[in-house]
Amino acid sequence: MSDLNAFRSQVRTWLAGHAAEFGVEARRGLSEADDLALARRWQRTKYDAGYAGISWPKIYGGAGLSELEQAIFAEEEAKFNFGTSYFGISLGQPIPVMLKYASEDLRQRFAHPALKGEEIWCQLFSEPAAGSDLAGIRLRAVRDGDDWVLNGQKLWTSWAQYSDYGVIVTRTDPTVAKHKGLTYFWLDMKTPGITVRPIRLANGEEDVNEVFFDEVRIPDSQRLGPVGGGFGVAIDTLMIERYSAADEAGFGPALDSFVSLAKATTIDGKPAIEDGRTRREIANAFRQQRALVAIRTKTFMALQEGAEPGAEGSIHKLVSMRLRQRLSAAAMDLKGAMGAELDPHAFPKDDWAHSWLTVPTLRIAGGADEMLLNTIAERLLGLPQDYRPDKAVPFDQIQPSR
Amino acid sequence: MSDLNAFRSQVRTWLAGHAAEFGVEARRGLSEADDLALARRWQRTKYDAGYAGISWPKIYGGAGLSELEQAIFAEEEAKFNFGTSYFGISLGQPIPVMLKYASEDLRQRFAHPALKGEEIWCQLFSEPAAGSDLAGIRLRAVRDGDDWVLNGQKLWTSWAQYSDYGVIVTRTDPTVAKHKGLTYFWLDMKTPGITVRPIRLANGEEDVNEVFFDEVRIPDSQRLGPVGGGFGVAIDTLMIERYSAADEAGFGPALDSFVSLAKATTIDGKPAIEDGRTRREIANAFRQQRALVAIRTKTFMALQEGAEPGAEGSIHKLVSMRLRQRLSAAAMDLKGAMGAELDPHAFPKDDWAHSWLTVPTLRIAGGADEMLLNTIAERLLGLPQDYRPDKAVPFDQIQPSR
Amino acid sequence: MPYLYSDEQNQIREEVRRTLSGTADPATLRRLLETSGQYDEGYWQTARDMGWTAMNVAEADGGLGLSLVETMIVAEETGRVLAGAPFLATGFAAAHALKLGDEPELLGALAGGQKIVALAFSEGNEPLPLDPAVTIGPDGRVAGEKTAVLGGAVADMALILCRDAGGVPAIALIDLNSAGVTRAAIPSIDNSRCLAALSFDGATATVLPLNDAALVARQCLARLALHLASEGVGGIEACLKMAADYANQRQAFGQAIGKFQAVKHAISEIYVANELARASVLDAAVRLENGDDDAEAYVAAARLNANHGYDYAAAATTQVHGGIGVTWEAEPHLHYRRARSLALEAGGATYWEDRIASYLEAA
Amino acid sequence: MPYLYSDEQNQIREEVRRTLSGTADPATLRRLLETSGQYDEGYWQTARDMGWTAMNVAEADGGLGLSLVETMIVAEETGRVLAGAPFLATGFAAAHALKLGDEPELLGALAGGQKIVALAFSEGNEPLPLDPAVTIGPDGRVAGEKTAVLGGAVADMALILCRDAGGVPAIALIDLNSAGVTRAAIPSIDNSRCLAALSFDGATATVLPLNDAALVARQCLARLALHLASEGVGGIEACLKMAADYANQRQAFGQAIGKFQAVKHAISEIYVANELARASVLDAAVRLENGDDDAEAYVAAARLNANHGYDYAAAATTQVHGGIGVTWEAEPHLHYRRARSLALEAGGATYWEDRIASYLEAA
Repeated sequence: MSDLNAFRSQVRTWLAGHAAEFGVEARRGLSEADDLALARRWQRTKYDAGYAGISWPKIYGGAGLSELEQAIFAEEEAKFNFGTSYFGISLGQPIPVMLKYASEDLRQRFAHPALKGEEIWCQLFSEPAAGSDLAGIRLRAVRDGDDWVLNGQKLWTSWAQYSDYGVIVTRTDPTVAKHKGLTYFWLDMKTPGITVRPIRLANGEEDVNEVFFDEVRIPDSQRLGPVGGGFGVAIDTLMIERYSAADEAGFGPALDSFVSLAKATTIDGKPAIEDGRTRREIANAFRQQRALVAIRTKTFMALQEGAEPGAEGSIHKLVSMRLRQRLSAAAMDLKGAMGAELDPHAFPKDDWAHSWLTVPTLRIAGGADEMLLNTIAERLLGLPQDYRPDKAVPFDQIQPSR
Repeated sequence: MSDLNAFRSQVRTWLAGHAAEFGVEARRGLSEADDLALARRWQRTKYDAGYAGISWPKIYGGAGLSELEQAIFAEEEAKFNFGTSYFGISLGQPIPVMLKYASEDLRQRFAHPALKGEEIWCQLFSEPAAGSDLAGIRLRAVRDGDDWVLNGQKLWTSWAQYSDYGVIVTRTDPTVAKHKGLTYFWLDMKTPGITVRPIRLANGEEDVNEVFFDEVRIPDSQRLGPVGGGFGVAIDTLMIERYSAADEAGFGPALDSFVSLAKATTIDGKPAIEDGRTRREIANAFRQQRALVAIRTKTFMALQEGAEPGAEGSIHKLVSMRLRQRLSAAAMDLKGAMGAELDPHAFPKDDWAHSWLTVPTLRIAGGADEMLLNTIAERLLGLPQDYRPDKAVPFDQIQPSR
Repeated sequence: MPYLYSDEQNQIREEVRRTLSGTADPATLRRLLETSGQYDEGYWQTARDMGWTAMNVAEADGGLGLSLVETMIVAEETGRVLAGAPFLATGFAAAHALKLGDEPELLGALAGGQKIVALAFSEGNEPLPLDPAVTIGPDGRVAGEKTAVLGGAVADMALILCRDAGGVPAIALIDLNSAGVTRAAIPSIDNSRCLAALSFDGATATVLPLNDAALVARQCLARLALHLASEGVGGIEACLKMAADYANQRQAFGQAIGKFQAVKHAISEIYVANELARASVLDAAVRLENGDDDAEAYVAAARLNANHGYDYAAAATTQVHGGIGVTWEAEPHLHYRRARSLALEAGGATYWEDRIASYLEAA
Repeated sequence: MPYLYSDEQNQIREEVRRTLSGTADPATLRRLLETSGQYDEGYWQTARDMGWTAMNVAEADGGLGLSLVETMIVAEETGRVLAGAPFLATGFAAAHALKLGDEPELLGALAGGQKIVALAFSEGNEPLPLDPAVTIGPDGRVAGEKTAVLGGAVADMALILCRDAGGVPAIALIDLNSAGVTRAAIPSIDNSRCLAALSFDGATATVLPLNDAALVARQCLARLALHLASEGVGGIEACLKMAADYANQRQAFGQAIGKFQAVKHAISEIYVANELARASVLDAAVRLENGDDDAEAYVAAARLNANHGYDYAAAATTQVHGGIGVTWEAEPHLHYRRARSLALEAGGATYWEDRIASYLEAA
């Protein structure tokens, strides 16, 4: 533990030294293009210092340390609100999958530029009719000699508008059961026939996209895994559950900030912090957030002893996001009529209204609450799967969404 | 409306005049046998005064008035906590079904004694493997000449231990789909082969029973509705949704009593009524209870104009019972360590701990919360029924509960 | 006063709904969200043309003299379509003070839709400050600041809750376009509500001749709350329909998602919330119309039921819609924003909870 | 101090669980519910024989000198099987004051299981009255009443939080079988908890020589709360298993009821509650063991997590079981009763919420 503590304090010092140049204050008010440029420089700075791929092998540009050092770095880094989100998917799923399924040449070719922030990768999975239901995707890939020709549409593709490359699941055989007719590829996002159209989200941001495929031709050499084996590779991609940097406030404002607000406001002329309703709100947040931290500490220690991550991520997401929604609304209530104010330049981590506005997206993206509860029931508690009438039916005989 | 107001005030006066003899104070501490005897005298007193079957036709001992007068009487009567529960099922479902399906002779024979409280009827529907799923019942009735022979078991039969007669749903054909092989009868509870065994409930009371049928022989003349038509008669029985006496506190203690408690106790040395948590609890109860009363008022007016009762009963049960559970627990919290005290002679309507202990039964009996939500979704909102794999399958091919 | 709508009232609802269906639409609101201080002019022109501004003003004062029930029908329908302006609500609340304060001319102009009047009551986070920081001198000069005034970015006039030279609360009427008034639109989660900060620095206002200005302010706030609650009921009902339709149509794992109990029950809960809120609002309107002493507690119940119900309905509808539900182009976020905005506009939950608790405490 | 159990700790758990599986059972608890003031003598004999009473008492004082973590393991296992006596909890809390108050003999008797000691702190609905109504004179005579003392119907001795002649809080040790003490068992939702009202009328007690009796009382209460929270975690886990088993086995509408999302998700929520409560209790135990200044706030979090989780788990398990769940012979009501009783025994929710709020307020 003491080595890790030393690592943490070394990281903290290093990060603090770069906060002015790359941190939250440097980012405030920037256009997204400028913010991305700053983020790329930050990523490069980390790469040069050996902090970009802490748990990656050295030959791919990493530092060859464990997931624990990686997690410590991420936790400390999160405190400064650096611009890291653009690279989260890229380095989180596509590149690790390439490192597992692609040739050594390709690994060398792609790992370094991605780590440096020079190249960004996206993950082309969800579609309009297949969100929670990944095996329901329709985008067709048809074999033509040594190539495959792709037609169809992807949806919710994070950062596709900035991506140089992507990994994709396609349907290559619609006559077999839905899970069996899928095949997985990587591709250059500049391949002719690909059109990316950003989607504006409810909070006004545009971090996800629609991606249209019109006669997009890619060679079979870009296939990852066997023909018809795409669902397995896709699940493999999603299961790259590293011990990710978690935040007990669900990346919303910290509880301290709620307490400060409660001290600064009144209810019926008396300090709000003395009102039982406020006190219950604070206690509810504290008890749950501290429990999440304790679960994290426990997991962290288990990882040190070689255990695999379990359901902690699902619990964390479920509890922290609900709590963030509730606490954000309560903070808005405390501010009274001014609670509705929405400063366009604030970040969700600093601002209750932004936090409240963004949280519904987070209760859906990356596993909706309902899916998380299903996963807990089925994987951990041995409860049966819901009825799934389309499971054994050939895909082309399934009734589409109207 | 003014006629109804006059009726209400007349009823109130009459009830108040009998409260000392039959009301809550007269009942306190009585054994169940003595309480039943007192309740029978009270039922007879109402019969003699024309208040026992207010909305029933005069020839069956009723007063020939409308459901509205009936409802007003029930609302006023509920305030005194008279012993009426023994007759609730008897007069609520079996006798009305007899009045609809039986011969005129039988109607005359049974209506008066039931109204007078001399004879009690039960409703033999649920079984161990068929609670929410009424069509899943197994109790067999096999034709033998002019008779039917019944074998099997019923469960959750309210007041069977005091019942003289009952109505019953049986399975007469297990080779057809579950809804289609049922037949409905009435029977004398003293018929040989019937054994009644009271079930103790979690709150210590014994108002429901197991009823065992061992070669119980009844004539075909006691059949109500066609052979194989039992499900329809059963649904008819359950749909006799009269405008029943509702209580916004879910027949738990009134909100006033919570307010009094909050005035009499402290939180951290200050009056609990001044604590925001208590104030929120009170406001949440008030807003929901007053809304339930407003819904009732609206329904009442609609009934006066000839409308049929709708989903109000489901909403009322769902909301009032949840609220009763929550408010009862909150009241126990207010009392601190003494909140766990359970006076064996108190009634749920007067006592928070009793109320809290009894409410889980009420969130299951007569339609569990989950079933109520399903009903609302399917009947009112046009949402599809859950998957029911056994719907079209012959009953004898359905996998039983393990 | 009946709890069932009369044929005439049902006709009014039909007419309002028909009119609005051609006027207010989500695209307009989406556009309004982009900048602060703007409202849906088309909708507002319609509201004036149709006489909705005049409904609850007495005929003698230039209005239509309809009851609160009709007014709430209009409020509900405007809430259902997320109409992009809050001036019916503020005008309805202000009319009460203008009537009692003997301002027939402005009352007539308000009824006729020529003037928009806002309530400048709240300070900091207190919706009804007991001891207002904004002052009015013997010369009618006002000094101080009111924040987050609903409709304040656009209104012509405002009623200011202030403290007079004797330290007594007063309600003063001010022309917001007069000298010494500065207003700054506040960017908010629902910009169509036209929130603004109002600064008074030597501007001149007229104190309304009221016996008990604090009481009248409280009554105005209750009327504002009731109107907003009614808008909320319309919003809940819109969410209910949207969620049920989507759950019937959207397929996942080979069946309509409405077959999954998590989805199905969430929608049933919206229904329950809607029934509670709807009945509660009507109940409060009837009691307020009757002049019942305890009407404020019932307004509080209505407001809390509407706010809880709408906050829940908007969030649940979003969740039922999945990814689509959190896009800018979809409707759920419009309700999510409006629900929260309504809940903050006339005093937060604690204020109204305290109204109920104090009422029962004293009973 | 690690957050993972050592092999030794896991062995202790296995042993405790094995021992209890032959000792405590629901039938015994059901019998105990019938009358007030009785406890499970078989279980209590086992607890003494196994040395559970001695675990957290120092070796020098006649105990085993194990850490809080081992003590909490035993607490959890006793909670899991609904053991019918609360004396491990009260003894664990009392030991703290006896140690500081220099009562080695009684501490040894407590560790050896010869004496049962209760905490007589609460008055009315205040778990830790700042200004106790029970008084102790210079002659050691106690006067006044303590209600709802956990284990008080059976305990040999009690620690009384009282006010001395100078008006200063004191903790006094009293023999409950001595003259001038009257005790009345209180019928309760879980009679095995042996609640009693204690009246003192001239009984003689010994004031413990403590620097700050109020602080020590507060620490004792925190230890009681932690023990009860740990019992609660065991209860939640028992509910989780029971609900999942039943949902897998019970069929309705042609399939296991666990396939219906309403049932399935309710059970997943029990799992989540269990994980939160379990981690929270361990966290608090580690901090208390470390002697952290802020440990009380974490005990508060643990207690609230355990109470919320157990109240929820017991109610949800009942609901999953349907009709069977509300019968006397089924287990859910035993948990439903125990959960609520635990939640009331060492101060209600508001007391512990205030501990957290005050801690953060001052931070």
